[in-house]
Amino acid sequence: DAETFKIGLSNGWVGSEWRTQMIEEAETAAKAWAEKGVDIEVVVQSANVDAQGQIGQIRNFINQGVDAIIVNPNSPTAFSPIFAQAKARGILVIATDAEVSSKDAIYVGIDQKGWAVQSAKWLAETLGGKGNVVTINGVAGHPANEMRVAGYREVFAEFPDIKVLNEANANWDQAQGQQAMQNLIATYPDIQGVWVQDGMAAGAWRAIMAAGKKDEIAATGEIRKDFLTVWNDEKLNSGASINPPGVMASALNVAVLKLQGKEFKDGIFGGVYGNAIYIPIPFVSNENLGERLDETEGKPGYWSVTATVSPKEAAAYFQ
Amino acid sequence: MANATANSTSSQSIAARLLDGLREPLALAIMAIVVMLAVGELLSPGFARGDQIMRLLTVAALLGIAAAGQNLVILAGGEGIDLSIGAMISFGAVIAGNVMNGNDAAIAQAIFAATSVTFLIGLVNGIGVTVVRIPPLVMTLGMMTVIQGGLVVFSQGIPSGNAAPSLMQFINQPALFGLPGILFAWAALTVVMIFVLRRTAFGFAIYAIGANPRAARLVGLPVGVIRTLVFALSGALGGLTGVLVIGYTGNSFISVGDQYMLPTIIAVVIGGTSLAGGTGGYIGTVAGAIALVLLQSLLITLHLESWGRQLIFGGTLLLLLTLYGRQRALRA
Amino acid sequence: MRLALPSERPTWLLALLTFLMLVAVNRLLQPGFFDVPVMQSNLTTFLPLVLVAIGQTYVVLGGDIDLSVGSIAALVNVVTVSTMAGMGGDALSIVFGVAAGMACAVACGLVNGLLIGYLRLQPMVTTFGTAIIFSAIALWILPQAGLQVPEPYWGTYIGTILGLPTVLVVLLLAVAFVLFLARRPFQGWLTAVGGNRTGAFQSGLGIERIRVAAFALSAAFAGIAALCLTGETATGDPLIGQSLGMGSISAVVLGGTLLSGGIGGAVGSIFGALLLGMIGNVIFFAGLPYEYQTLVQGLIVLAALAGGIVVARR
Amino acid sequence: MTSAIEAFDVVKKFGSVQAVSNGRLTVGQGEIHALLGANGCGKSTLSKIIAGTHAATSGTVLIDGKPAAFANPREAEEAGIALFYQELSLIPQMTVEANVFLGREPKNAAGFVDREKMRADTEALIRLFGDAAGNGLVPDARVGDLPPSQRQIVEILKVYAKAPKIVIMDEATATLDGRQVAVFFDILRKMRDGDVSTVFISHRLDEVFAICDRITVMRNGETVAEVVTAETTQEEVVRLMIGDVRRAERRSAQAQSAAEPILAIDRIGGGRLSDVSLSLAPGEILGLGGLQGQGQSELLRGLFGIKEFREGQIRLEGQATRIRRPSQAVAKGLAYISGDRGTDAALPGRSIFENLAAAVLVSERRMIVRAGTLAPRLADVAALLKTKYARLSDAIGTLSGGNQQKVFIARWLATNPKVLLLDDPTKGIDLGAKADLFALIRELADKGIGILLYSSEDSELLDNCDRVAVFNGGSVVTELSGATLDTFHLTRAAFGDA
Ligand SMILES: Nc1ncnc2c1ncn2[C@@H]1O[C@H](COP(=O)(O)OP(=O)(O)OP(=O)(O)O)[C@@H](O)[C@H]1O
Ligand SMILES: Nc1ncnc2c1ncn2[C@@H]1O[C@H](COP(=O)(O)OP(=O)(O)OP(=O)(O)O)[C@@H](O)[C@H]1O
Ligand SMILES: [Mg+2]
Ligand SMILES: [Mg+2]
Repeated sequence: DAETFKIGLSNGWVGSEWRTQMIEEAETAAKAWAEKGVDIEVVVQSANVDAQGQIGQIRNFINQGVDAIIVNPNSPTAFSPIFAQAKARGILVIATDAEVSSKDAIYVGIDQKGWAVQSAKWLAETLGGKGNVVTINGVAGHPANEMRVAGYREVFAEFPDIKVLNEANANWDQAQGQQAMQNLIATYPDIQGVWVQDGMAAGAWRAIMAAGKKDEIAATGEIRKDFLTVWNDEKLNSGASINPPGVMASALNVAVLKLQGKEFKDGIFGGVYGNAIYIPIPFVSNENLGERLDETEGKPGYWSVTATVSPKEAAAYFQ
Repeated sequence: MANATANSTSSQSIAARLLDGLREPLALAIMAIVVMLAVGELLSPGFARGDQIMRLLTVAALLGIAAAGQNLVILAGGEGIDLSIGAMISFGAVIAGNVMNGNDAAIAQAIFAATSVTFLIGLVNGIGVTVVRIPPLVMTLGMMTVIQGGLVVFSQGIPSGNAAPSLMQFINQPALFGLPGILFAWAALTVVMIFVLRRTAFGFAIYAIGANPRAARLVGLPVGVIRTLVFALSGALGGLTGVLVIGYTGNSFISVGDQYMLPTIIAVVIGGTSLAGGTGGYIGTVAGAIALVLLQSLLITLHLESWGRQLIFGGTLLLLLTLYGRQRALRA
Repeated sequence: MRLALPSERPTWLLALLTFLMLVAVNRLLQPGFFDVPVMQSNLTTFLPLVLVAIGQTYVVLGGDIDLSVGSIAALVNVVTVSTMAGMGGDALSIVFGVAAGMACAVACGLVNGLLIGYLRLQPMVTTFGTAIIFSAIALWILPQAGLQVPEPYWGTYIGTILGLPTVLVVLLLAVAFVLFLARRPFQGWLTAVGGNRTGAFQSGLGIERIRVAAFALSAAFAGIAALCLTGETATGDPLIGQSLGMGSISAVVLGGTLLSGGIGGAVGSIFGALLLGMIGNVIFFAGLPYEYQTLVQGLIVLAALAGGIVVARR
Repeated sequence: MTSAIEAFDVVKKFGSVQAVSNGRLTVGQGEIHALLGANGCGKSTLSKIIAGTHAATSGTVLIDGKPAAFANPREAEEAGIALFYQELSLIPQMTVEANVFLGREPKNAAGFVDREKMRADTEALIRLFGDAAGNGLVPDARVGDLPPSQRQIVEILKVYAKAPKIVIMDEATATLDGRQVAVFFDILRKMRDGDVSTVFISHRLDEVFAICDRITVMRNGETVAEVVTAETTQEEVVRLMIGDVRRAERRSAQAQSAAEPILAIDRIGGGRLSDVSLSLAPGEILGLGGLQGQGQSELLRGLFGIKEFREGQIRLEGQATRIRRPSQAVAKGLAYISGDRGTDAALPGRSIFENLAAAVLVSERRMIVRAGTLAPRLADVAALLKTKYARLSDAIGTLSGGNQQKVFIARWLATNPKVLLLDDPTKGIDLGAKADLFALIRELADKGIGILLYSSEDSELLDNCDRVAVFNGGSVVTELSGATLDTFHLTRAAFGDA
């Protein structure tokens, strides 16, 4: 007879389509397990909450008696006590998208620092190792943001001729990214490179194009269909690390295997807190843009190019 | 005709008036604008360049148009405030994006759809406040959550579309005298707002209701209707801003308007409109919106840690408040 | 002439009834609701908002509003955790950490109070401005989340004191304080200041001091809430507590306190905060699809407000 | 012996407005001293300076011979000074007892408010007024639920509860009826026997001559005279205050009775009212008499649609009419002037022009406000009442209480109403303006307007009305006109043995 697992998905921010896609893909991945004879009941909590509110979400999962909890956490450190309580009840806890410090949880997702390193490297190399660069970041103090900042700083430090003129914060808001870019262009007439995160890249590029500088500036991009289309049509000089919304689905696939009783391979964990399984970070470049755009055929404009660690690929993490 | 009297004013009273004038919110906001431009130009040459100022004005126009609705709600008093305006903008943007979907011919429909839906939502706000008598702060806060939730439901499976090219041109490209169309639209809105507030019975009623709703009712003004209408107008202006925002950003996303919620209130307040209602006006709000956008961009151009920028931002706000946002002294 | 005033029934009765109704619904949906660990865990979730809402009530009662409580909580959390970590994490460091956090909270409250009470700045925009400043300081002290809280501290918080769950002890102490203050002249003065500020001044009340005291109280409760958050999360996080500002105001209004001041009390706010927490629970256990969760949450809050106000007017 | 209060050379400026230019006041120990003057002459301002509510721009105040410049009302209170505020200092949400003891709550050993003691003490204070306090004035009633007269009594009790050595009563009798005034005077006398010094401000000269020892008269911010009551006459004092006064002539009811009533009320009931029927002819001034709070105001407010009647019928110019809200009343040509200007009329923070124009804009259904044409017209109406203001664009709050009231009256006169509902309209208005107002009202009546007048002052009714309907317990007990229209009949009817 069929195995049955109950998995709770916790999301603490509903302000972006990326998060919606993340949950949808996880739900789809859960359904796909039925073919393998595994029944997975997914329970979702998704709302705008702060870290404490999200702890409340996790408490509800614990009180309901789920088998595993997958969480896109609002804080890297605040969940340690609640994860300890979950583990004490025999619940498997997996964080995704942002690493957590808890030793009672594992992380399945991309290396945010590596994500930044990859695109910063692209930028530095595109600029031929020298030039004036500005960066536009997300929310100051947010863990993912801080890791990414550390990543690009490390890369640019290796190139003595790359000068970081300014680092702005635009709170992961596309319009604010556009405004920030406008101001930066006005203040620094001689910018060659822009390193900008996520959806803010679309805004930054809009400002670059409005200033008539799209041929002089190379800037990182993002992964929504809308932007890829512009990138393609306007022949932008861009490159984008992919943080796939499929991360939660990947985490779910790992979770099911673990719930089925498999054991992780030795030495598989790494990361900042030694509890992370990093999944591959695909890259969109001027070269493979066409293929990536083909993938988005028939999808809505806000759809992000994605990737998921399939159950078969996930099995490689286990003994 | 008025020259005779004006000329007879003594020089001393002109100085006194000048000093009085400087305490006016509008004068202060303008002074703040000039000071910030000077500081910006000093710190990073090019900050006060014409095209840069024009782009800042474009951003200020988005804020200013949204703040017009907020201004009406706050003027009408009764603790009037519209915290749902950010969500209205997001909703307006998503609706407009879906309706026009990159198609110039559908711009009018998009504006109509976005403003009429947000008008209706604003109407619900107004009815909640006047008929059910929920305090505006919590009514609109609740509505904000409802709209955000509604957007999550709504955006499901429906492609959120793109701005039409002409709309984007209207906002981002120079049209006349090197200024983009949106600035003319904002100027027109400013004229309409000032006319409505100063010269029409409706504007008069807004002030009267804000000053003393009971007295307003006793002279026969339909207090509830006007207050409801003011919320509905705020919704519609939010929706209109949403249409413009999608023209600015090119495509819509569900949190596109969130960042406008508190700035609209700040623009209104540093523009000299009292949160208690009944006093203030729109010119101040225009200056307030410009000052606020200017401050934000000045901070971006400063090479500072994020906390340093926040510190300066908060400190400047308090400074502006200290200059003229003070409440009446109890002891004269 | 009679002024239109709300009824004279205790303003919190409705919040209590709605809360009890939600408890009943939750019990139907979740059979284990009354188990001690479940109750304790729910209380742990609700407690910070309850505390902040209590403090917010005093500010609102005096005719003001405090949007900075969330940032104060974040700052206190960061200060407390940094002090504890900086002093090595022993028992003494815990005492100092708590003391430093509370001192910082009261200092924030005094800043708010001085700006608003003495300089007479507009409260809503002022506390919004100070909130930005407090956040900036928190970010300066601890640029990103981290640092460990000593085990004895958070262990005690999620555990028990004298056989009672610590969260329950904190709640009971808070309730005792609320009842204590309600019997002191101070609460009447606050009511007067919120009800008719000119009249209160002419009656010889020291308006400035009373308003400062209210802001200090509000900040102190935000500080205690931060200490609870610190126990719950066992870490420092400069972005924590952001939802407490608006949440506490909703709780205060749901609890029957007039936002314009002069009517209400902290008992209602306690029920208001518990009620808000329960809404999230009920939505979860009702098994609502996730896309609808935010929408339904907003609708229930509006319905509770509308229902409460309509019934109160009968 | 030193004086209780000695103030001289007092100057007070509000921005550019000179409220008091040369204030002087000397009050002896245990004296009841009247402070008189036209609206806006600076009585309240001088009082507030003495009581620490305002800071003088310059000048000297001595209390018991010692220099006193109080930083706030609390300091003044500690020096034994209590002020009855013309605009009241009560907190509407709070109970009578909490208001009376606000800031000086009795406490028990634990530091908690001693509610029992507070209640008992408040009850004892209320008993001072005996029956005159009226129903409903109990320690735990909320002040906002009380009618104006009872709120005024609470403010008096609040002053009294401070056991002050010096009291200033700023128009404390403005809404009290004759019986309440009598009790109040007993209290004042008792305080005088206890060597309390009193400053008594009132626009009712009868009261002043009944109780005050000496009189200080102010005019335009300046103290112009100090006289001993026993050595002067009312005419003399009036002349000191304002010069000459117009007298309104009363016409006995005659010709009007033939005409069709402009307003007919048939068996109105609901609230406090039961079975009230009245008819008002065009050109008639019909008074509503009786003790305070017998339903007179309720009738006027109901007619204006502020609160709907439960039963009965109203006919306007012969047409059966229902009025559910003020906007309908305005549309039908009614105007309502309330004496409670702070809550019912003022648009604070707005200009005098806006305050004047409010009713006209609504009644004339204007969409566009043309200040150019409207302002002169409104200024003319305001001038009819001798309203004192600098510029129409100044804020309403810069006017004295009385001048504000004139603005709110002018607001309605400008609408050319058919029926004028006057609800104690002269509260706080000085003698001269009052005479002007009644002369004007008579002129309006002569043009065919119907006027219903309620006043808390019997003499206003007797001097100005053609008929007076006397109310008791929500019903009309009798109508007085012609020969029966005198103090004797009115008092007798009011107390219910008509
Ligand atoms: N609902 C009530 N509850 C308690 N007391 C009441 C109530 N209604 C009226 N009274 C009392 O009855 C008295 C007369 O009230 P009524 O409404 O008849 O007078 P009014 O002339 O309309 O009053 P006002 O002085 O407000 O103009 C007042 O002393 C009031 O306290
Ligand atoms: N807060 C204020 N701001 C500006 N002007 C004021 C203020 N209070 C009073 N005034 C002005 O001061 C003058 C004196 O006013 P005050 O209230 O003392 O008069 P009053 O003698 O008490 O009159 P009334 O008999 O009408 O009560 C008036 O011209 C008034 O307009
Ligand atoms: Mg006066
Ligand atoms: Mg009455």
